[in-house]
Amino acid sequence: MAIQLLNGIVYGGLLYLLAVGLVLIFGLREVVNFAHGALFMLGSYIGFTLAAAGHWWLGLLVSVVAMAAVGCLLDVLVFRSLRKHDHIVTVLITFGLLLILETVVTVTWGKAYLSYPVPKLLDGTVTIAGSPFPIYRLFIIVVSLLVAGGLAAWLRYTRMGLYVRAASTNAHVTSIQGIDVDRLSLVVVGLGTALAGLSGVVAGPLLTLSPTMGNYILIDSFIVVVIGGLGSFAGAFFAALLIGQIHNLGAIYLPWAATMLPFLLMIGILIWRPTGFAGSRT
Amino acid sequence: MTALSQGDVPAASSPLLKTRGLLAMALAALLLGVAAPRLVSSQLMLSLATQAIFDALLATSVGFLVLQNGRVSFGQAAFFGLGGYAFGVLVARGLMAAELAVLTALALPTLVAFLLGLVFARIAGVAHAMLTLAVGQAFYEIAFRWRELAKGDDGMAFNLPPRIFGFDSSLLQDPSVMVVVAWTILVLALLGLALFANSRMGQIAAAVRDNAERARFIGHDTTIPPAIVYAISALLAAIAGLLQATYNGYIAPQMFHWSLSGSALIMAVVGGAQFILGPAIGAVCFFILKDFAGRFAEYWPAIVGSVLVIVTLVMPQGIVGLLKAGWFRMRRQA
Amino acid sequence: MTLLSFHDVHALYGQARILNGVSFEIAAGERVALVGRNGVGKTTVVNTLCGVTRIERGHVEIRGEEVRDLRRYTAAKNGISVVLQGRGIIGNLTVEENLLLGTATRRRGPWTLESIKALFPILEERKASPGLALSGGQQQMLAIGRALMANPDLLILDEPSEGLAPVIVDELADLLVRLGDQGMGILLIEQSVGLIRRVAERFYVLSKGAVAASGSLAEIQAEDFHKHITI
Amino acid sequence: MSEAIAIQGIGIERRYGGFRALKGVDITVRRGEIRGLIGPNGAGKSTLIDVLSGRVRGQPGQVLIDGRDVSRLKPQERRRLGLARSFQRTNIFPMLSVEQQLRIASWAVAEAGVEEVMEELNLTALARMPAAEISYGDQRRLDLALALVGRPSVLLLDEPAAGLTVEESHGLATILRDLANRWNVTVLLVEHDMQVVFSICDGITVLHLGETLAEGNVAEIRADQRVVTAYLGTEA
Amino acid sequence: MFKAVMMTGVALGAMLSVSGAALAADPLKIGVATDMSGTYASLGEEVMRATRFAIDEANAAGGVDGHKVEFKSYDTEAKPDVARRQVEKLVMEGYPVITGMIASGEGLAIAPLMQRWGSLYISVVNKADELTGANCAPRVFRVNTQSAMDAATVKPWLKERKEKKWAVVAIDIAWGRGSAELFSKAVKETGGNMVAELFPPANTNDFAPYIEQIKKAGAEGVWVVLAGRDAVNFAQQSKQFGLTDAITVAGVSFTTDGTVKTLGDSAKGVFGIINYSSTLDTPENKAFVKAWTDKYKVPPTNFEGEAYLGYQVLFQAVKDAKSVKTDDIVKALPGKTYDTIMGKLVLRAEDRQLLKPNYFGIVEAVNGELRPVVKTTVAAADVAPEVVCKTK
Repeated sequence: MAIQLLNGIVYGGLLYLLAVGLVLIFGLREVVNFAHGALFMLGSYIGFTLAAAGHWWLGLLVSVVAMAAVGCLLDVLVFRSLRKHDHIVTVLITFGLLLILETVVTVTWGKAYLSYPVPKLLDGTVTIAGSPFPIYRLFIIVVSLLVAGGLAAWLRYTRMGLYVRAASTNAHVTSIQGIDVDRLSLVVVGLGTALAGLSGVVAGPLLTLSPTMGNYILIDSFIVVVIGGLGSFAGAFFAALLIGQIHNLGAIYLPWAATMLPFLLMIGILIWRPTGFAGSRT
Repeated sequence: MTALSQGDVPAASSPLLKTRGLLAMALAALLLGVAAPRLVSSQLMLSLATQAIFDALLATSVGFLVLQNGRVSFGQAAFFGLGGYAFGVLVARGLMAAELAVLTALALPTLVAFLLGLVFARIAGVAHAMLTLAVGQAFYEIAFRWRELAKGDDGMAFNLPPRIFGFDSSLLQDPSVMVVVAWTILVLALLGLALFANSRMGQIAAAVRDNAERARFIGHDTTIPPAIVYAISALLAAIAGLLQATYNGYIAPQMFHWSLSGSALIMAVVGGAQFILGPAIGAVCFFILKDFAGRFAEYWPAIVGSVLVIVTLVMPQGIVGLLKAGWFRMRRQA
Repeated sequence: MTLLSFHDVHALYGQARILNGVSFEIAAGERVALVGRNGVGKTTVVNTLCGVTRIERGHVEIRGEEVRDLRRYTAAKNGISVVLQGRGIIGNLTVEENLLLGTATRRRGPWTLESIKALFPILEERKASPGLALSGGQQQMLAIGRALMANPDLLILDEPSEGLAPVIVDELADLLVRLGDQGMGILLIEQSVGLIRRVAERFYVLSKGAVAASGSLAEIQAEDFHKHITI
Repeated sequence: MSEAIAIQGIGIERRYGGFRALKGVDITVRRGEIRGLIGPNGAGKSTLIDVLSGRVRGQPGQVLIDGRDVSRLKPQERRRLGLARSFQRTNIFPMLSVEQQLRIASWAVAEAGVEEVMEELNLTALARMPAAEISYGDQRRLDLALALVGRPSVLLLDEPAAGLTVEESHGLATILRDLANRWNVTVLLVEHDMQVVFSICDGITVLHLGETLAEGNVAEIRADQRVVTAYLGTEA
Repeated sequence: MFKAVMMTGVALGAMLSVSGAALAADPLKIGVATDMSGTYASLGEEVMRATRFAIDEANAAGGVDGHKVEFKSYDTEAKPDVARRQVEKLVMEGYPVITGMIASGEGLAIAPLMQRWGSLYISVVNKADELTGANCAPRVFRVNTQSAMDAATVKPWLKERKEKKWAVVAIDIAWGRGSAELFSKAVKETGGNMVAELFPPANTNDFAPYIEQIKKAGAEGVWVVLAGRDAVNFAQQSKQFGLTDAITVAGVSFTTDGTVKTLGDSAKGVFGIINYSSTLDTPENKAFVKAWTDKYKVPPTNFEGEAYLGYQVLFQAVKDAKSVKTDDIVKALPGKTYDTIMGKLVLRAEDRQLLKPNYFGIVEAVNGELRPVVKTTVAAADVAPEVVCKTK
C-alpha cells in the first residue's frame, strides 16, 4: 500500500510539473495552451540527445534553458498578440502550434520510439516496505516537491511572485500599479515552458519518447488544472496529487473504470463548483 | 471562451433573411444537390464530397451551440458516436427494425443532450469545454473497452438490412446516392436551424446566451431553451454519425474521440461560428485543406497547423466573417 | 510645475468616439476635479492615460514631456497613482499584499507600510485578510493606501466616494486636502458634489467627450454647471 | 387596506459575508404610487431592489405582491406576476436588436405592446439597431423599456437617470409620471437625481446603513434633519 | 518536403532502369495506406521502408513480369474512418492493390469494401483473427501472423518452462484481451496457473500499479501483450522496479526489433514470440538481409520482414496471373505456394491466410548488438489457425 501511494505521488508529481506550467501561462496570458504537451515532448527530445550520449544532467540543464528560450519566444511572437482574441481562437492557434511542433520533432528525431537512460547516480532500487523501489522514482518525487516548494516560496515571499499572483488574478489592476505585465509574462511563460522541459526530461526514463507522447499526458494535466480551479497554483498541486492517486488506486481497485475516473471526478467537481476546488478567479 | 461573437456585428440577431428567401435558397441548393451526381462523373469526388458533408453536419452542430448558447463544446463527438453506435449496434444485432433503429439512434443522443444541457448550460468557458470533453471521452472509453457491445477498439462492421424505409439500402453506400441524401439533409438542417433561430424558442435562447440574468428578469425561463439548443445540436451530430455509420457500414470508437470533437470545433471556428452557414463552409475548406496536405505524407500536420495559425490570426471571425466584412466594405464603397 | 496635461485628445472605443478633444492640466499641489455625468468620458480619460483606450488625435504630456506610447504602467512609473473606479482590489491577495503592490515603482517618500497603517488603522487590523473580505469603505481605504504607497506626485481617483458613508466621505475629503497641502497633485473624477466641493479648487466639466467648462466653482456655476453634473 | 398595497417587503435582511447590507427593512408601496428610495451609496437600496425582484433571496424576509407571498418565486415568475425591474448598470442584450429584445420580452407577459413601448420611450427609430451599437442614453431607455413591456403592475427602477443629461433626466421623469398614471403602474424608484425624485415621487423612503432612516412625503423628507445630514446635505 | 514528393510519386530507381518492354506494359499500382502520424507511426515507417525496398528491387530487376511497380501512400493516422477515406482515394486514383494498415480496426473497416471497389487488400500487420476469420471478406489476404498463430506458439514453449505461476499484462483492447485469454488457457493446459490478469488501457503512462500487482501476486513469469509505446514503457519501468531481473518476462509483439533497439539493456533476456527475424537461417533470408543491410545499414525488423513478405507474395501472384488487373491477381493469389524469405509458404485458399512458421526467441547480443534471436521454431502446420471463414 505504501508503495502504491508513493507511485501515486510519482505520477501526480509529474502531472503537477506539467500542470503548473499550464497554470502559469493561463494566469498571465489567459491562454489555454494546447501546445503544452508538445513543448513537454520537445523538451524531452532535446534532453534525450545529450542523455543518450551519457550527459544526462547536462541534458536536463540544456533542455530547461532551451525550453525557457522557446517559451519566451512563444510569449513574444504568439501569446502577446493573442491578448485581444477570444479564448477559443487562442486554443485553435496553440493547436496549430502543436501540429507544427510534432512535425518538427518527427523530422528531426524520426518516428521511432526512443528511451532515456536512468542517470547513473539514480540507478537502482531501495527497499521500501519490503520491496524494491526505484531510486529514480523517489527522485521524481523530490523534484516535483522541490519545484512545488520553490514555486510556492517564490510566489509567496518574493516581490515578483507577488506580482505574478496579482497579475494572474487581475492583470489590468496589476499593471496600473506600474508593473510591466508583458515583461512579467515573458518570465512566467518562459518559466512555465522551462518546467515543461524539466518534466519532459524527468519523465524521460519513465515514458517512451515519441512525437505524440505529449498528447497522452496533456489531457490529464488539463483535468488537473480545471479541477484545481483554473489559474490556482495550490489547487493544481492538490489536484495533481489527487489525480495521481486516482490513477494508481483506480488501476488496482476499479480497473474497469480506471480511465474514466478522472473524467467523472472532473464532471462531479465542476457541477458542484464550476470554478474548481480552489474556487474563484475574480 | 463563452461568446465568440461578443462585440462583433451581430449576424444572427439582426432580423434574418425573410423566410421566403430562405426557402428559395434552400430549394435551389436542393436542386443543385440532386443534379450533382449527373454533373460530376468522378466517384472519388462524389465520395469525398459525401464525407465532407458529414463533417459539415458535425461542424454545424458544434457551431450552432456556439451561436445559440455561446458555449464551446469539446465533446460533440459524443453525440456523433452515439448516433452511429446506436444504429450500428441495433442493426447488427437485429434488435429492431432498421427504421426504428434510425429513430432510436436519433432520439437517444437528443435526449441525453437535453438532460446534460439542463445542467451544463449554466457552466461557461473553459470549464464547459472540459466538461463536454469529459463526457465525450467517457463515451469513448466505454466504446473502446466494451468488446461485447461492438468489438471494442477494433470497431464493428455491420450489414444493413436489405431495405430501409422501403428503399434498397445498398444505395446508401453508393456515393452518387449518398451524396444527394447527405446534401439534402444538410440543406434541410441549415434551413431548420435558420428557422429555429428565428423562432420564439431560438430567440429566447439567443437572449439567454446574451444575458441570462436579464432574460430571467424579462420573465423567461433560462434552463429549458439552452437545453433545447443542446438537444438540437446533438440531433445534428447524431444524424452525421448515423449517416457515416450507414455509409461506411462500420462503427469504431474513434467516432467518440475528442480529436474528432476538436476537428469539428476547428472547422466551425475557421468557417465562422457566429454564422449558421459558417461551420459548414469551414468544414468543407478544412476537408479540402487536409486532403491537399495529405499528399505530403507525414508532413501534413505541419501544413494544417501552419494554415490554422495563419487563418485564425488573419480572420478571427472565420471565413464567413471575413466574406461578410468584405461584402459590407464593397457595398459601402459602391 | 505641470504634472499631467491632455492636449486635444480624441479617442475611440470600438467605433464610437468617446473623447472628442479633451484638454486639461494639473500642477503639483493642485486639487482638480473632473466632473460630468456617466458616459461622458470621464473614465475614458483614465483609460487613455493608462493606454487602455488608444489616442486617435492629440497627445498627453507628463511633466511637460509628450508620452507617445502610453501603457498601463506608464503613469505609475512616472509618479502618477490611479485609484480605479470600483477600487481594483485584488481579492485573493491579502490586505498587506495589496498594499505592497503599490511599491512596484520603488519610489521613496513619506508613505510606507507603517505610515499607511497609521493613517488607516483598520488596514493593520485586517492585514492578513483577503482583500475581498473587506467592506466597501475599507476597500476604498485600501485602494487609496495602495496608491499612496507609490509616493506619487499626482493622485488620480475615479469615483472614490462610491459606496462610502458620508462620514467617511468627510474623512476622505480632509485627507485629500491635506495631501494637496503637502504638495501632491489631486485629480478627482467624481459625480458627488459633496466631495468635490470640499476638495477641488479647480474644475473641468466634461460633456460629450470634451471639456465644456472649467475654472473655479463660482466660474462654473455661472455657466451651465447643473446641466452636466449630478444634483 | 391590504388590497391597496402593490408590493410589500417585510423584515428583509441580507448579508454579504460578514457585512449586513439590510438589517430588517420594511417597505410598502401602495397601488399607483411612485415611491422614491434614496440614501447614501451603500445604504442597501440596490440590495433591497434585488431582494424584491428575486435577484437575491432575503435572509430572512418576505416579499408580497398584491398580498401574495412571492418570496420563494424565481425572478421570471415574479415578472409574469407583473413585477418588473430595471438595472443600475445597463443590463440589456447586446447582440439583439432593440425591437427583437423587446419582442422577446413581450412573449413572457403579453403578446403586444412592443410598438407602444418603443414609441413612448423614443426607440422606434432604433428598432433594428443591435443594442450594443446604440448610445448610452438610448441603452438606458432600452433597459427601462425592457421592464415596461407588457405594462407591469409594479416597476422597480434602479437609478434610471444615472448618466443622463439634465434634459434627458427631465424627459425621463415626465415619461415615468405619465406612464405610471396612464398605465396604472406602481413604481419604486432608486435615484440620486433629487430633481427627478422630488418632481415625481408621491412618497419617499430613506435608507441608511441597511435601515430605514425616514419615511414621508417630499416636504417631510426635505425637512427631516437626519436625512439632510446623512444624505441630502445642501440639496435639501 | 522534396523527399515526401518523391515518396508519393514514382520510385526513383525505377525511372533509371526500366526497359522499353516494361514501359509498354501497364504498371502495377500499389496503394499504401499506413499510419504516419498516429499511435503507430513508427510501425508505419517500417512498412514504408519495406515498401520502398521491395519496389525499388522489383523495378531494378525490370519490373514484375515486365510491369513497372508504382505506389502512392497516404496517412491513415491509425484511425478506421480516416483509413477508409484514404483507401477509397487510393483505389479511385488508380492504386487498387492496398496494403500497409497497422491497427486491426483499420483493416476490419476497409475489408468489406474491397468487393465494392474492385480492389484487393493484403494485410501485413493486422493481427485480429476476424480479418481472415469470422469477418473474412472476399479480396482480403493476410501474409502476417495472426493472433491465433501466436497463441499456438505459446504452448510448445510453455511445456519447456519450469515457471508455473504466471501473470499476464495485456493492453485493454480486443487484441490484448484475446491474446491474454489464449495464454491463460495454454498455461492451464500445461499444468500452470494464473496468479494475475491485468489489463492496462492503451497508452498507459505509468505501469507502476501493474508492476506492483505482479510482484504481489508472486508470479514466476509474466506474459506481456503490449505493443509500441506501451511495450517500451512497461519494459523500462519493470526493469527499474527490478521485475525483469526477478522473474521471467515474455510476450508477444513485445520483443520486436524496434522495441529492443529502443530499450537497449532493459530488453536483455526477455523472451518473446517472433514472427520474422533477420537471423533466420535460410539462403533467401540471408540474401534479403544482406541487400537490406547494404541499403539501410541496419538489418530488417520483424514488421519490415513481414511487409516485404507481402510484396514477395504479391509480385509472384502478378507473375502467375500475367496481369496487373485486380480481378486476375485476386484469382491468382490463393491456394499457391510462394518462395519467400521464410521458405516455401502456402497462402491458404479457404481463408486467404498465409501459413507460416512461428518462432520463440530471446533477446541476446548478436555481434555486439541486442536482437531477438530465434530459439524455438514451430512449424507452419502446427500453428495454422482453424478455418472459420465462410466467404470465398
